[in-house]
Amino acid sequence: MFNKILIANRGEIAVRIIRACQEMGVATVAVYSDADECSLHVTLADQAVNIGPPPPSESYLRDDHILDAARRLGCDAIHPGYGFLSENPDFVEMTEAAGLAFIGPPAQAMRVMGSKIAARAAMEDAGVPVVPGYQASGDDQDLMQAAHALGFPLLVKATAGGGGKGMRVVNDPAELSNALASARRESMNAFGDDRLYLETLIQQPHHIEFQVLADRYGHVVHLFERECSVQRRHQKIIEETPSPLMDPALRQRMGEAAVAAAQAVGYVNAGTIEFLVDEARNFYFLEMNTRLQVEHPITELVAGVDLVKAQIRIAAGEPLPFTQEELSQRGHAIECRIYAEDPAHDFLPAIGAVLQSVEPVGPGVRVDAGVSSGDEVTLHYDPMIAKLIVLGEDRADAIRRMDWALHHYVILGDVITNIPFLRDVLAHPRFVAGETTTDFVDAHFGDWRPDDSPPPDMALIAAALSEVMNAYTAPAPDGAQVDGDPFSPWRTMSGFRIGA
Amino acid sequence: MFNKILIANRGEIAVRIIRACQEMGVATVAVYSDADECSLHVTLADQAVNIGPPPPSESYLRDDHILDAARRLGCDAIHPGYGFLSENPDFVEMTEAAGLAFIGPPAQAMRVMGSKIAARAAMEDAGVPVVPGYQASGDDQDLMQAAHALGFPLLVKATAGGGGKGMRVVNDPAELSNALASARRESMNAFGDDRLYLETLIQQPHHIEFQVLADRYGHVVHLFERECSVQRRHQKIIEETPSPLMDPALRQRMGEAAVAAAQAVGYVNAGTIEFLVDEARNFYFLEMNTRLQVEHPITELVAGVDLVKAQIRIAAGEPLPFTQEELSQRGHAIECRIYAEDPAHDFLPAIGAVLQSVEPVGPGVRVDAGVSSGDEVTLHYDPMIAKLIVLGEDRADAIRRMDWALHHYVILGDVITNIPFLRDVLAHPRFVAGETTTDFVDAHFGDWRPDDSPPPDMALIAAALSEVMNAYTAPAPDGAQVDGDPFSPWRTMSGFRIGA
Amino acid sequence: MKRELQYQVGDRTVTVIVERDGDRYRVRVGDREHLVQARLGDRGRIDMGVGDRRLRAYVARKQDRTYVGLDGQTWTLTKPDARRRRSGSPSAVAGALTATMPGLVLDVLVAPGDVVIRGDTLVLMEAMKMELRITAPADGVVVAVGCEAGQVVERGKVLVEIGDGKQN
Amino acid sequence: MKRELQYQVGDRTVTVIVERDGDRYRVRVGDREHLVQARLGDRGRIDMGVGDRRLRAYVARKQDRTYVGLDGQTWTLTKPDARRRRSGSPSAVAGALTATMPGLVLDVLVAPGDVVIRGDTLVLMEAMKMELRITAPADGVVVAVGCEAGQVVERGKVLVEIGDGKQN
Repeated sequence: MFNKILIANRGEIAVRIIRACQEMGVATVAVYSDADECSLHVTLADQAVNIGPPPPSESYLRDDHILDAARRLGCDAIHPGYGFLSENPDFVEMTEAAGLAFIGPPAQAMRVMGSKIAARAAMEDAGVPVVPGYQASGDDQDLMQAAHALGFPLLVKATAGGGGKGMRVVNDPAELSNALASARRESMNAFGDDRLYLETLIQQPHHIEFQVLADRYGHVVHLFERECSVQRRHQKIIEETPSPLMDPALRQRMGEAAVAAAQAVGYVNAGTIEFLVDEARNFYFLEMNTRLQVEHPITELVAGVDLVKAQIRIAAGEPLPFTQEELSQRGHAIECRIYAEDPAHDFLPAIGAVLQSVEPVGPGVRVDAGVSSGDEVTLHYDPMIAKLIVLGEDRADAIRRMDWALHHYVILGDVITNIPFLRDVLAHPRFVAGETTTDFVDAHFGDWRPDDSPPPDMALIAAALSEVMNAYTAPAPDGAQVDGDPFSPWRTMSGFRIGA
Repeated sequence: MFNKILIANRGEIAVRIIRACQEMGVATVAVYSDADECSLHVTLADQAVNIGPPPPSESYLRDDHILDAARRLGCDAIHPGYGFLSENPDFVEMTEAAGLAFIGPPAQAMRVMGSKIAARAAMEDAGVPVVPGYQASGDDQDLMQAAHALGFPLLVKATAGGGGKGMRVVNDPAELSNALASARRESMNAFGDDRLYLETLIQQPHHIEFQVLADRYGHVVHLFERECSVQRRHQKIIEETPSPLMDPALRQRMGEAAVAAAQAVGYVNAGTIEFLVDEARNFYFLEMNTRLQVEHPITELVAGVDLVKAQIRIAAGEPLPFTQEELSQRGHAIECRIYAEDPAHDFLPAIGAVLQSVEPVGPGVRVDAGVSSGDEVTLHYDPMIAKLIVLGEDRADAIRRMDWALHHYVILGDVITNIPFLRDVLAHPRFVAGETTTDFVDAHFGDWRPDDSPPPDMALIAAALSEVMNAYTAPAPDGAQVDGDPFSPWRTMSGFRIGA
Repeated sequence: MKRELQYQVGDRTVTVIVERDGDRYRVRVGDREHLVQARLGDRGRIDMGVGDRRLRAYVARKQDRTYVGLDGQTWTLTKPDARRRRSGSPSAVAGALTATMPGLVLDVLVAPGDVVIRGDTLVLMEAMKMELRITAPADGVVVAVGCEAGQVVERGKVLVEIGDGKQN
Repeated sequence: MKRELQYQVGDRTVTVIVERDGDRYRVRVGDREHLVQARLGDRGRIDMGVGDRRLRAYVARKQDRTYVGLDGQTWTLTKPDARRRRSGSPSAVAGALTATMPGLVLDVLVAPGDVVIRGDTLVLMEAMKMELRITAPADGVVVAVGCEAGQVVERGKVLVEIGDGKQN
């Protein structure tokens, strides 16, 4: 086992990884930008190193600063978390060249899966179904011929693309020529590369992914699926497992495909195979995320496996402690991502200070938070405040528990949160029925507006009494006590008496 | 399902029950004594009724006040929690006579199990092993004859007894006569009843209990065992499941005995059969707790069943939703009871104000707390501050996770807590080996003393900086702002800068 | 003791009058009166009792804004009197909005002289692969605009200046 | 700015000297000096940085006692100066310890004139099926004892009175 691990990340995922290390008796080094000097992950770690100014390009993406820190403080491994350097094969090679272990897959597996074209080819070779498409040539004439063979609607995609850039939906042959031209322009502008390919458009798909774990000795297992169809701006906001769409036969076929996908690229460590599933329950490989996934906690709760500890043990050379047959799903888990964003205005980030954050606590509720009271949600990083995760006995129980938890999550300050929006999504008949496809939010919540009814009297009374009672008991500036103890967390003006 | 449930309890268990009701969409009524006016359970409930002064005999034991409140506010059921009225069969009958459902067993089953003698007889009839003993006659002469037949060491017990009163260990025949006389005196003083009986003394037993659930239709299942051998003053402080002693064969035999015990008395709802297990792995019925158990959460985590929701559903007439075969154990759960008590002084309550309570949060950690910042632990009630519960992948993982959680549980104030003691128990080789018997704490921690090494410089620095920085930023009494915003949770004097 | 407080809720001003009455507070909200028991806790918590009902609210304040969380909802209340006070003091105007990180200006939605309400979007930016709205932190009038669509701005660049609408 | 603070730790008095040094604090504890960055948070939290190390402590204060939680341990520090100040004021002595609930006195361990240290057990009681220790809330001298072993006492009964040892 490792002696000391550097966590090359920030926020909730850095906290999550530090915790796992502490429970395993492994020392930790945090890195932080100027913006994160007082963050939870920095104070929880045994040591912490400043690696630069707030912009990621000057700190969390500075592989040189991070490797320097790891060497200087005697680390023997680096955990990249998700985002930042986690899917950068060059960083994997730099880490290994420096004599440190990278807690993630080999650079080569990462490279193959990082290329849309190479990944498609590897999957086809391994017998994993991919979305029907055409990529043999980038020539417009060839593409137009292939398009007619594929049929419409279809997708034009940039070979170098990502984040929806250089992507066009083509519903009708007449639109094709323009779509190719504008996709090429956009891709050239964005990536300096105007190569394109075609894919059949899977309409109203479910986005379902499978978690895999692979050790160094060729053992690969899957830890079942996650249903991630509730998305906005192509980003997941609610994930759950098991998927309401799944049946045992489909689960077995998709699980086997996921394992085959990982084996095809010599994968080691934790990874996620994303699939699209169409109305006829055909599934297609979409991509592989070669790292820990944001939504990994729901799998942990339903499969009873700690994925971060598993990652660390695998990287330290331990074999998988279970076989596929020993794994099982129990209960139903849901994750809601709590964002500082405005669902009524296209989910744009709505950043600012979080004056007070009171997280729900209780049986079956887990909060992986990156922001706490007094913190600022800034433009520098992802505006996710926390992941709220519940485990219930079944899906209906988990939905009610999540609603309870959202109801009791108090976030006060300049930020706008998506909590009211999430509650409305959970209550939607299609969500309750488990019939969510990736267009669900756009189709049903495009014109969502928050309840703007005026505050009830008790809210105004709370504001007024809080002001009156606080003013009455505030300490004098020289520290003398006006009323009781200014350092007491409690200042009482009016005790309760028998109310009957 | 019920419309509105009155919770006839306080503290963490009242909060736990209210939560379950909220998730099930059932309205709740809390009751409270003058001492609990601002407690969490009171503000969480939809309605709350004051039922009297702090002493339980004047409030939480006032069945008349409680039933009045239930009727007045239109409740259709009462959940008694544990302690207080939960094992009082007269209260069950009063509740049912008032037309309300009692969320617990029938009065008759409670009565049988509430009598040591009747319970022993019922268990013998049902073929459930009981501790060998003699109760046929209370006559000294008969008892002495029976004692010689049973052999030594043995236990003299008061028929009316409880809490160790009227109980004597007799190691040698020569001690017997004196033991009988003094036990009679003590029992007469304590209970107004001097009847005695004899039991073989099971030496160094494991205390292992089985959780059962029974519906109204004769279905009874067990939800496996809890190992509760770590006790002080005859009270459990650490519980875990699975028991390190258990093997599948013993588990099956004890589970069947537990189900038989419940069936023998026509039991309905959740209950716990307590057994002693001797060195030779023989097990003996000790007693049945006819209510929810303090340590029920560890079973919930390992069996994946919400016991409070199950209780409510059973009381509402629903059948059990699972069979014995569908239940399974996964992972390992441990509960530590956090008490305001002094382990260095015979675990006597060490009550007072809790100025600040910062509970550990993270994956696999559950805190069922009855006391929070600003609360007072008083003499009126049990000095338990919280139940700290963890779920790990296996026993070693759960122990490390519990140590992490205890390490990160900050309780500041006049109370003395048993947290340092609990950490030392978890680290003891016999605990680590799973070899705890009921004499474990007495035998190995009788002379336990807390670490009294002086505080490290950083603790003194924290105290000093906190004082200096708070004084500098305190608001003026008229509400004018001296430095920044007095209502901000953050007052900064010295920002961090790049520390490298 | 009797205190009168005013809160701006949308375009409505609500007056709340608080008076001690033994161990309770008599609180008038508009023409409704409530007899309330109350206790402050940590983290901005306030526990209240009105007859049988018990409520737990959370309150935070920052400058002239009060944030209330109650029963699963949150509200932002502003103080009309604070705004009046502030209008006499030019130093207290909302001031300049600067780019907190480098980025691309996608659109500028206001021009000098525009009256803006707190929360209005002034500028759309793209930075860190996200689209960002720069919104008015308070009601006021746009005094100057320091950027234009398509421009790449450095950190610290003044995007929009807002004044309180008074001629100083 | 330079502040000197004293804490009583057991029978030892420790002097802590705090001085601003740019954006840090220079803190001397006895003859050791530390350069510390610090920030206060909510719930009594203080985040500190010393070189590579980062620490999160919690501090609460009540009267002359300071409670510190750090790295899984807690300490209670008292202020020697606060005690000195208080000794001039007879109203500030520890005063009377009363029974907070009815119970049976099992044993009385002190007599008038006894010098007691904070935490010393004065009376053992049984109430609510539990044995309870009544302990000295501060250092002082027993002025009077109001109960005896075997006695059943009512709520509010004065069990022991403690003075500060000065003749007033």
